[in-house]
Amino acid sequence: MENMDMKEIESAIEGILFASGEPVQEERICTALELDKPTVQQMLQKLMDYYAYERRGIRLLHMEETWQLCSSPDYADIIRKAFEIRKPAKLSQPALEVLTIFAYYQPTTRAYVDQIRGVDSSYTVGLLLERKLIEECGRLQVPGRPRLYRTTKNFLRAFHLTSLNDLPEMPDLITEGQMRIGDNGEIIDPDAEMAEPAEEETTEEETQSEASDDMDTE
Amino acid sequence: MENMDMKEIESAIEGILFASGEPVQEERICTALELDKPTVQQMLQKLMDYYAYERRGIRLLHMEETWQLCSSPDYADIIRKAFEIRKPAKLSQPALEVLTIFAYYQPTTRAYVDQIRGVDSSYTVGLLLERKLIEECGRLQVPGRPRLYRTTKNFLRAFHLTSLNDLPEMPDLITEGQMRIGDNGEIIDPDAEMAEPAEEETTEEETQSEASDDMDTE
Amino acid sequence: MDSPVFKLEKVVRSRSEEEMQDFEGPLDLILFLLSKNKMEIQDISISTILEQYLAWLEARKMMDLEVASEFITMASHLMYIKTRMLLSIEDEEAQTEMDALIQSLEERRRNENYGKIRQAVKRLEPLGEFGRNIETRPPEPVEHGKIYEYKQEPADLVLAMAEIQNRAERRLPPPRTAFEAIVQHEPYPVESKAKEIVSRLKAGGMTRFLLLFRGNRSRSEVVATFLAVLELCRACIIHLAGSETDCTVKQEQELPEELKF
Repeated sequence: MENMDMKEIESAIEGILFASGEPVQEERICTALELDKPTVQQMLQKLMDYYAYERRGIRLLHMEETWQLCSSPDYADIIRKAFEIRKPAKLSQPALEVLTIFAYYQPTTRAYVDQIRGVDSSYTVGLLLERKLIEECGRLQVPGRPRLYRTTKNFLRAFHLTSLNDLPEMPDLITEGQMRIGDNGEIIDPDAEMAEPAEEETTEEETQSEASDDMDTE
Repeated sequence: MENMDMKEIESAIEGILFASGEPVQEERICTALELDKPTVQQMLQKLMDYYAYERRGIRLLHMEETWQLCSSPDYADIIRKAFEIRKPAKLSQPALEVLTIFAYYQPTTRAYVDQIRGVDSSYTVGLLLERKLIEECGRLQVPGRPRLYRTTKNFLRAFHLTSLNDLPEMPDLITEGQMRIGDNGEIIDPDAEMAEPAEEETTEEETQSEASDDMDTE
Repeated sequence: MDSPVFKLEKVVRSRSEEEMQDFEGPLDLILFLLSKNKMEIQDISISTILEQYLAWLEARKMMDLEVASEFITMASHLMYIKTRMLLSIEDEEAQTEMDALIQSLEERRRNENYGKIRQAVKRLEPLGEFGRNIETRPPEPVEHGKIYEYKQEPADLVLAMAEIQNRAERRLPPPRTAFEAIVQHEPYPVESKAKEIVSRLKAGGMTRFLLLFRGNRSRSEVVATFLAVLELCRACIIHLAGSETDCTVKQEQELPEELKF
């Protein structure tokens, strides 16, 4: 689409996002506009900033590789008034707990949630599945082959997160050497994972090396 | 909403229009914003002009007393393109089976497919017809005159075949001397076909000519 | 095994800080030692843990810090377990003590994890407010063609056929070959079979269905007989009555001159 100027591209992207209603894959926009990913991402970011800066009635959400338009939360009360709808109910405390466990330990099993909470969570898990905040993602390769769950795009949207990396940091989370399963199905060794500096910021990294230094030297 | 400035009102209206997938009554907007009709109409008109003037990806349509956001027709082609990018689908196992039988025994009847598969295939046959992977090509000259089907060009394309001659060779395929129809629509007499070296054994050929003799003479 | 040393400042500080600190009690210290040694609670090596536990107590003493009595009690408890174990591997009492320790460690850790989750809930919950205040919209209607793009390999056809054949074999009886004759071959003309049946019924009156097949010498003849019965039924020339096992056949009307099969 070399005959389109930047503004037209932005508008075309807006049109695609609007028509879709649902989250749109970056790839789709790239293919439709015959543009590379960095350009499209840049345009999307620009559009997102425009809506927010101009305080428009629309917002653009970024969830992993997808983007979705939604109404601006600034006008939530007015919009609800227009359609005579109620504010959706808050998640109950148990639901939040179960969701938090899945969010931080995903993918994991219901048994693991039960173990942490010390109570049966099947009803709450069902509720979260129904609300599409978690979803099944295979089975754990252990006897009984229990189902594994992870959070959904819907979860990211509801909590305004671009990716799971944006989850608030959990205080001093011990992974307890529980085996975890990566996206590609391989088993992640918790030790190896700890060793990686991951996406932590420099300060965090320093703190960590400091801690390990202490262990070695004193 | 007297504490809102013009821009905020415009954005709130945009939010309301966005959140509704359907046309929105002016009344609704008036109620939600506690504004009179002329003001709201004026704001709506302003919003409409803004989208059009800035050539945004969204347009505002005015139909009698209702207003509706829609994607801009300027980008209709690109939007359609973005949606039509679909991953090529894979056929289901039943569909693949039915299609395979049609491919190798064509032209043949649904009854024949049912007989080979041992289950009723009417739904799947309907699906393959709808997806244009098979098509009707006459009727079998037996009581009930059942419809004959053959594979289509679309089928060849889906399987990357240049012609039916490129079909992978099938081990132990039982051709049962059923009448076949050539590419040009003419009926191929199985006996005539048999006269060619083919893969059939002599005994089979004899039985068949015997069979057709019976049909012809008695 | 090189004996690790622990950051005492942290330990000291932790006592003054708020909740959820590492060494609130002896169990926390043991859990910490376990995690530093990459040891599972179930696989606890009492010797290793005891040594390190004592080293920690020693270090604190050297720093002239007050050591809470519960830590001392635990030390003696650990020492007791180790002694019993050294004396006899089969010491059931020591084993029970050990199990109790493991159980309390697990309970401790569960509470700790649950506490962390509750902390995380507090951080996550406010973010959920966003989702309660936005609306998304349904997609605009777009016309989709019914022609799907399919991408298959020719080999898929071979696999599908293999599956069909495989299933057909498992489905015995009846073998598929039994039907071939019905559909394709007709060495026994159905028409003459039909005439034969009608004349037999005329001569002998009502008969049993199965008797019609008596004397049939080949499978194709059986098939022809069967087809003839079907065709005669269809034309309302004969009538079948009774059950699956006991079925009678009787003639209803004359065989017309030109009954087409």
